Amino acid sequence: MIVPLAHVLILAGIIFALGLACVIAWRTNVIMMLIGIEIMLNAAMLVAVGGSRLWGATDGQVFALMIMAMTSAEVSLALALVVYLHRRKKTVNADEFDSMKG
Amino acid sequence: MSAADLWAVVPLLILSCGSLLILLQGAVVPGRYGTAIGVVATLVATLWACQPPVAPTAPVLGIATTPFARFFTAVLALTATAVLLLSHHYNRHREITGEEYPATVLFATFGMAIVASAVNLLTLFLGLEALTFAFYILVAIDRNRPASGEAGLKYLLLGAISAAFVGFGIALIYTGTGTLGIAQAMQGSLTAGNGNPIALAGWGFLLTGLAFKISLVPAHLWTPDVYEGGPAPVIAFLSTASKVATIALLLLLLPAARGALFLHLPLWWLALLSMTVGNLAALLQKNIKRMLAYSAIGQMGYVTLALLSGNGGGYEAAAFYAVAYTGMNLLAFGSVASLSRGGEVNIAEDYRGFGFTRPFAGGILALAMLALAGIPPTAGFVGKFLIFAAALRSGEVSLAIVGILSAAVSIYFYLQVAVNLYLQPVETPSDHNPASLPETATLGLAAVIVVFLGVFPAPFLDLIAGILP
Amino acid sequence: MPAEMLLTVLIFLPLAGCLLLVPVWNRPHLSRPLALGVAFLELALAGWLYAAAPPAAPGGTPLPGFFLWADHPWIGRFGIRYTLGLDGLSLAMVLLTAFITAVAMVVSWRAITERVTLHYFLILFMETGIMGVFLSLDLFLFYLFWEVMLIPMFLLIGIWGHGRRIYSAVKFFLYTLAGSLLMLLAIIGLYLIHGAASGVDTFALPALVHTPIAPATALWLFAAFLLAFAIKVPVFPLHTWLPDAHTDAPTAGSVILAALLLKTGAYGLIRIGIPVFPEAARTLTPLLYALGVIGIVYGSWVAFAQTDMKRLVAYSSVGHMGFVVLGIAAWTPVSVSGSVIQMVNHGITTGALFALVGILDERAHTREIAAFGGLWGQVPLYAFFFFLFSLASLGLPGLNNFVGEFLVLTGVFRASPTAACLAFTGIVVTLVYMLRLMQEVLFVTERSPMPLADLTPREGAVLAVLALVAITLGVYPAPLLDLVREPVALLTAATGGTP
Amino acid sequence: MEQIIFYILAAIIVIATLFAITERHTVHAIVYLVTSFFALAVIFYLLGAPLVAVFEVIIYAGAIMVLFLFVIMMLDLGHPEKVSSPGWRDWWPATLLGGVLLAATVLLLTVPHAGPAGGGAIGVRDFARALFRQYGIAVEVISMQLLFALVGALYLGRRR
Amino acid sequence: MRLYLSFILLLPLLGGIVNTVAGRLLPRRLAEWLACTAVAASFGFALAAFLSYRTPVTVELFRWLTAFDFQAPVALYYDPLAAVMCLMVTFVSTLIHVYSVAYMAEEEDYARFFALLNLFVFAMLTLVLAENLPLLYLGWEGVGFCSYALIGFWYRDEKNATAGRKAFIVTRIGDFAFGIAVIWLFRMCGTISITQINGMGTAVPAGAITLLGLLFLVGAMGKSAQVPLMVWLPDAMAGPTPVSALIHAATMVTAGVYLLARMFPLIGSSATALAAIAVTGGVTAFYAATCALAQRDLKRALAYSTISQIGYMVLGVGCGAVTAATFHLLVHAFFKALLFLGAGCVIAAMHHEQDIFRMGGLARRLPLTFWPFLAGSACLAGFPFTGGFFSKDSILAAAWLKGGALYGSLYLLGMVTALLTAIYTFRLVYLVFAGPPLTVPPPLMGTPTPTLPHQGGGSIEAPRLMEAMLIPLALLGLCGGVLNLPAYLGEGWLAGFLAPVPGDGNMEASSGLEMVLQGIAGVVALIGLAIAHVRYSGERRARLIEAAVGPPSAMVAFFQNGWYVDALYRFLFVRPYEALARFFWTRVDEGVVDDSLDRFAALLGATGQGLGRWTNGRVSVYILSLAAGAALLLAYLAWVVL
Repeated sequence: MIVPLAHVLILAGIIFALGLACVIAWRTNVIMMLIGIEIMLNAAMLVAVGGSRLWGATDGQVFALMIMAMTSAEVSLALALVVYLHRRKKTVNADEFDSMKG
Repeated sequence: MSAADLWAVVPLLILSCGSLLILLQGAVVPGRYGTAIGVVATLVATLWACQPPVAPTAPVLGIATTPFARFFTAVLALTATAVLLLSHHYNRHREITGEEYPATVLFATFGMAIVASAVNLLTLFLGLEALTFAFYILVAIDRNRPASGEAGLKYLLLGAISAAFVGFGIALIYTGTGTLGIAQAMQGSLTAGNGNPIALAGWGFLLTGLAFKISLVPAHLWTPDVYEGGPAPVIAFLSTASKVATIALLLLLLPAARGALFLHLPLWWLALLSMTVGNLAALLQKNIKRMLAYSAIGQMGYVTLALLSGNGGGYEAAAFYAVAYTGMNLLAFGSVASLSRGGEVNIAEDYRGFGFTRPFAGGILALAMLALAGIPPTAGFVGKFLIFAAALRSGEVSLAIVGILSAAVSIYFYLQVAVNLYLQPVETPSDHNPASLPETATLGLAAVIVVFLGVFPAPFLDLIAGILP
Repeated sequence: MPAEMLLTVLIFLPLAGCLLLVPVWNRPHLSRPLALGVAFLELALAGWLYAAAPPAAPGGTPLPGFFLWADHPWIGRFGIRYTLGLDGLSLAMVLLTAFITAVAMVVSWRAITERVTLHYFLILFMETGIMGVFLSLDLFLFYLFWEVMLIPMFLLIGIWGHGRRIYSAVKFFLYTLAGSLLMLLAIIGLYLIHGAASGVDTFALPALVHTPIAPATALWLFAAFLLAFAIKVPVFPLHTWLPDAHTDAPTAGSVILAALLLKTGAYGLIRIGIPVFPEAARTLTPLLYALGVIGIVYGSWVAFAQTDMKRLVAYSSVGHMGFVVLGIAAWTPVSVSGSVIQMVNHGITTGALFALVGILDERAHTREIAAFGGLWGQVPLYAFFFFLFSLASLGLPGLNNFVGEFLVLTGVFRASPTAACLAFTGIVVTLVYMLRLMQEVLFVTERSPMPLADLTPREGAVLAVLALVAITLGVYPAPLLDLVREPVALLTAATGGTP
Repeated sequence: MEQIIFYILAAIIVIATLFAITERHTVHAIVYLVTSFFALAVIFYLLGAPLVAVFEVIIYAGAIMVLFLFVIMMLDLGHPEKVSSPGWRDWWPATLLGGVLLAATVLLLTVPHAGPAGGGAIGVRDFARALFRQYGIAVEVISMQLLFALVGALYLGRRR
Repeated sequence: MRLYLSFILLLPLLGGIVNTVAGRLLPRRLAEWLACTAVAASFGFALAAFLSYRTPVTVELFRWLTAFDFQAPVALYYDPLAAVMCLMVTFVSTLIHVYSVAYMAEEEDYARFFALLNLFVFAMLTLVLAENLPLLYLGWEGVGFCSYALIGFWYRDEKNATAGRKAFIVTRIGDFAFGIAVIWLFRMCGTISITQINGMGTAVPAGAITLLGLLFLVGAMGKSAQVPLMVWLPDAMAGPTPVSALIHAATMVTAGVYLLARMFPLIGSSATALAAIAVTGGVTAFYAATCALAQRDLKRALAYSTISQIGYMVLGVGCGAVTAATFHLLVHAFFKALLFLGAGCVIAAMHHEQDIFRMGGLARRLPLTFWPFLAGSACLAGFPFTGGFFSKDSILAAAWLKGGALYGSLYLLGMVTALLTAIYTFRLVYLVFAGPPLTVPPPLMGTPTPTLPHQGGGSIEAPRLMEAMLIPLALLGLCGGVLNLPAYLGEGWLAGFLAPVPGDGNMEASSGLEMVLQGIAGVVALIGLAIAHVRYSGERRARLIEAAVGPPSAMVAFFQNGWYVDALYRFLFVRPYEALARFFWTRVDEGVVDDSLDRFAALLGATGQGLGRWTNGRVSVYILSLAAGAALLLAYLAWVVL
């Protein structure tokens, strides 16, 4: 290990927390929320790679790769949905989609 | 990869190939045979899963055809069949044509089957995300109702966040234990003495993500909106199969970590909050789909209670309840779909007199309500019985009492539906457009199953006891 | 047919009758007699069982005191069995059930004009549930039937009821179910404790009776059972569903509710509650006494203030069932016999009174006491029966209710003179409201605005049968007392009740 | 040497991400994010995962971020004044929750416990073998998922 | 004997049932004939049983209440006490049945009347013949019920129905005590057979006997209209006069005395209980006599007189003189039935006028009624050598013999009462029969009665059949003394016959003392007559009648209204009961018990809605909630690990 695993994990934790904060704070912009999610997923990838390195096993890297692939699928669909909804409501403010409640 | 391995993954192949086939035929003759192919594929997958494997199975490429996997594959595929049958007429009335719908349903089923068959966390994760992903599309698929898209967005946003949580959690567990194999990872993460803090943190994230999937409080808030917005057959699918798959996932993970004390309190609180909040919030709901959503939250609270009481037979109870719940919710949303064919009928008052003007669908809905309320002789009763028996056996007395009290409260809103169906004056004229044959057959069969499981649960219970790891 | 099949037939014959009704769903003129035929068949079967029952149960059987039983595995993994048993106590209740069901059907012959077949369907369905409760010896099975019988009653009240029928139906359902859910927990708890103690997982009542339970636990479990049963009986202060449900139910519903459903609670207490938890029951006996006495006095007192006849009769039920509770609480052979007799008698008398009020309601479309008067001159036959059953209700010796009440008081006095003396005031307060009802409805001047028709031959016949039963039970209750003698002796002896 | 690079990169990542999430201008945020991802890719490389590092650059920093940019342009969201950005009232719960989560996580992750000292780097060959031997189904699932991303996007994008 | 006893009971029962079920369909004559024959035949069997009586017998007919050791069969016990009661009841009943045929000649609902009358006889006989207490209770309640139904026979008038109701309720308050005594006895003795209980008098603790005696006393108070449960009897006069004669004078109201006599072997050993009984009797006798003095209604006056006379009987029991009490019971049955029937003749003749101040001069117009009535009055007043004289005197003698301050004062009270009795009896005779026929009707206070029926040539005559029934009663009343002549005049037959009744006080007074006591009593009666003569004859009578138009004086009103006890009870018990009933219903039952549920349900609903508001439609909140959950979860895990 180049650095103690804990440092890698702390870095991942910080990234994850930043991503989460982004998601929470940017309720007015779906795109920024998606970006926050991407940040969180990156943290997950970092952990997986760190683990892979720690144990000298490939599984973590495969996992990271799969997360990446999955994310790209998710993002494309999410953005399609954003476009689809924007067409209807002319907004990307997540909180404005509140026709259902209670 | 031997022939035997291939043989074992055939159900998965059928589902995925069926899905592709639908897409392909859609390109040639749009919107003709999608449902048919889907039904055939899911049925064949079910049947295939039912037959015993030719050879003792070893993990293949990240999955294993254990009895557990075959059982859940069969249940999930059969649910998909039912959903396809139920949605055929509904979709036609909603102009949800095209081959996307059946193909996505098959894809979701594929994901679920993967979850049930997974032997390592990566497959598990991907299967889970695949099925959730399919539901992003399915929930938003009704383009005539803005609510559908909105529900899709809400589901997607929270789903993606939960995916991040799950991913982060699994990664941590992996880092903590050094393996993605479920059994080893679970043993490494939870049972080793004071535990592995990294893996434990991973469990924290994982549990949050899973709480979203089976809508436990406080990650439940999407449920009512998505249930309200999504097309009824899709919600029938979402509320049953996706939950069953997630429960199957938990059943894969938790028993391997028997004796995990760290998760006890979190699960305890999740169960408590879900049971109370879900059932209370459903009390005065006017919209039947929202009511069912809150009810689902409550029901998942019971399942959590069962999972929590694994030592006392809770896993069996959870598995049984998952299946029973599938039957009941299929009945509920299936009849809602059938009743709202001519337009969304969601507000409770709209159901006035349906018990008489639409006797079949109304009766099915009433049966579903009774079953959900846990009134014998239905599967819901046996399920609740098993859960509470397990809870008491493992000493969760206070939670069991809270659960039973919240169940008592829940009866009110289930009953309210029956009240609207049968006790309120009939306002709508008799409908001479009875439920279609596929609907009738599906709902009838599901009703028979729900009652049968309530009266003769013994063989089924034996089966479940046999498949659990 | 093997003898044990008889019990299964007894339970499921009405259900089979339900299925028979389906083909004639839209033809009430066919479904009505068909349903009644099934009810009569059931009654005949019950009667035959009574006639064929040996004077004493065969000795050396696995179930002492029972002359018929059936036992099959059902859910093996949990030791749940399909166990039915018929002893004198069950038989008394079975006879009452079969009889009252037939009566309820006849009474509502013309009153129901809409969804006729459904009405009879539900009554038959309910009969299955009630029979099941009275015959089950496996607690799981018992609970199953216990809840099954709620749904038809809910629908009966809700569909054909009057006034705030939906409120009442929902209240009835929720109230009773809420109580029984806690009982479900207690049943499971009992099962687990028994399983842990003996290594045998079973819900069989005869086995569970001998479960050793820690006193504190037993108290909690018993409290849960008690709650469920007390709500059904009902015991003050858990009774408020009853006036609403009775008042708003259609005639057949009121009759069955009062005559049969209330009995299941008391039956459960006798069959399960006290035998399984004798110690806990002994601890709570003072409470039961108090509640029984309060039920008697308070129920009757409140009945006095009522303006709606059905409500009045409903509150009278609270009073009468107070005697049953008291008798069970004392748990002496005499008092328990008295309670059982009182259960049967209350079924007959209050059932008849509800039928009578229903008949009046059918004609005048009101049940306000103030709307009537001088019926004696107007509709003599009706008035006669009303008079007779009111007398029975107020406990006139020579009529049926007296027998049960007197035996209860005698038995209770042995165990607790204070409770018996306080309960004895019940005979005065009962008299007060019944006399008021009789006077305002039957006597004085005619107040009802519309001309009322006297009883039709059909109504007259069914009331005459009820009257005959009431008088017979009042004058010669010995057969009934003999019937319950052995089971009561066994039950009370098993728990060391004072002789 | 590697250690120092790691910490520098870590600092870059945190700062860039911080800028990204607080940036009012979405396009700028994407740019910050790309920076962050590049740094992350280097860390991946340092941690012995060159393939992941490469994909991070290609897929994440490349494809996905471009997709974002594309959509931002398409919906004409490149004007910060049009979209309201989070204020103090939005940030404090975010900070609070993120902080608590982070604190708890860090506490858990820094508890000393027995673990391997660290394995060696993994070659691409090992990686490929694991991918197709152990996780063959995963590849299938991902491929299906990508296909359905396409299907879904097409379906939603189709104009009536 | 079994046959006789069965038929004694069965015949009236059958008559009652037939008239109940089919009376309406039968021809009137047949129904009447049936009722009378049933009772007459019952009398025949009673006579036969009496003649063939040798020794007390118990006859068990069939099982009734049998639960474990609690055995209450339908069993009859025939002993001298039962024998004389049977004879008296059936005899008087027969006469009154026949009388009723005439009295109720215009009543349309004859079937109900005769059915109830027959049932009453059945119930009374059951009471008399019962071998065990529950069966006695059956008869006891049965007569109560029949009394209720017959008082309210003319149910269209609310007053009648209310009176019946009141009678039933008040007597049942007594039954309450009686019932407790029964079950208590069962607890202590393990049996409820009267003979067995009476046989084990010593086995029962003394304190319990006292309490039991008091309980039986309360039971008797209710049935026999003793203070303080006497309020129902005056109102019970609302019923048809034959009913008043039979039930509220001759038979039912004496059931309390009968009960005490029956249970005397048990309770006689408690001096406290006896004293309480004696005081109750003495006070009641005095109280009712004062009330009778002021009554204007003929039947009410007689009703108070009945209460007073039963007071004597109870006093007799309290003095341990069961024979004397029984003796007075029998004689009183005859003469009081006679007086009521006579009053019935008067009322019938006056076309249902009952106010004595609006009568007069009937001696000449109704001679056949007058003379038997006079005979009855003589008995009531205790004129020497009438039946009433001997019977009442034997009770007073018993009181005197008992001695002591308590019994001495009770003797004095009895004497005063005897004086009052003579006064009010002849007040009635003078006002009703003496003087000139009224010509100008004084308007009754408050109630306008425009015409008097017996004016304007209205016929004043009673049916012959009714008057015929008076004669045997008059003879029996006058000569009733021979049943139990005092020792100095010969052997007392009744005392001899009843001797087997165990526990009877066997205090034999010397002949001399007895003659003195009887002489005093005779003188007192004559003084009473003199006072009555002075006050109510000739000129004074006319003046009194004129004065009666105005409001009565406070004193008179006090007595007229029975010392306002009714009002007191209404204030103390009835009003609070009604008010509390409403309170319990609206405030407690609906207000607290039910409302708390509804409120709880509403609270749950509101909570649910509040929780529903959590789902406010905004994704941000959903995410926040999820993240908060995650933060909590992780914080918990961190806390656990550290």
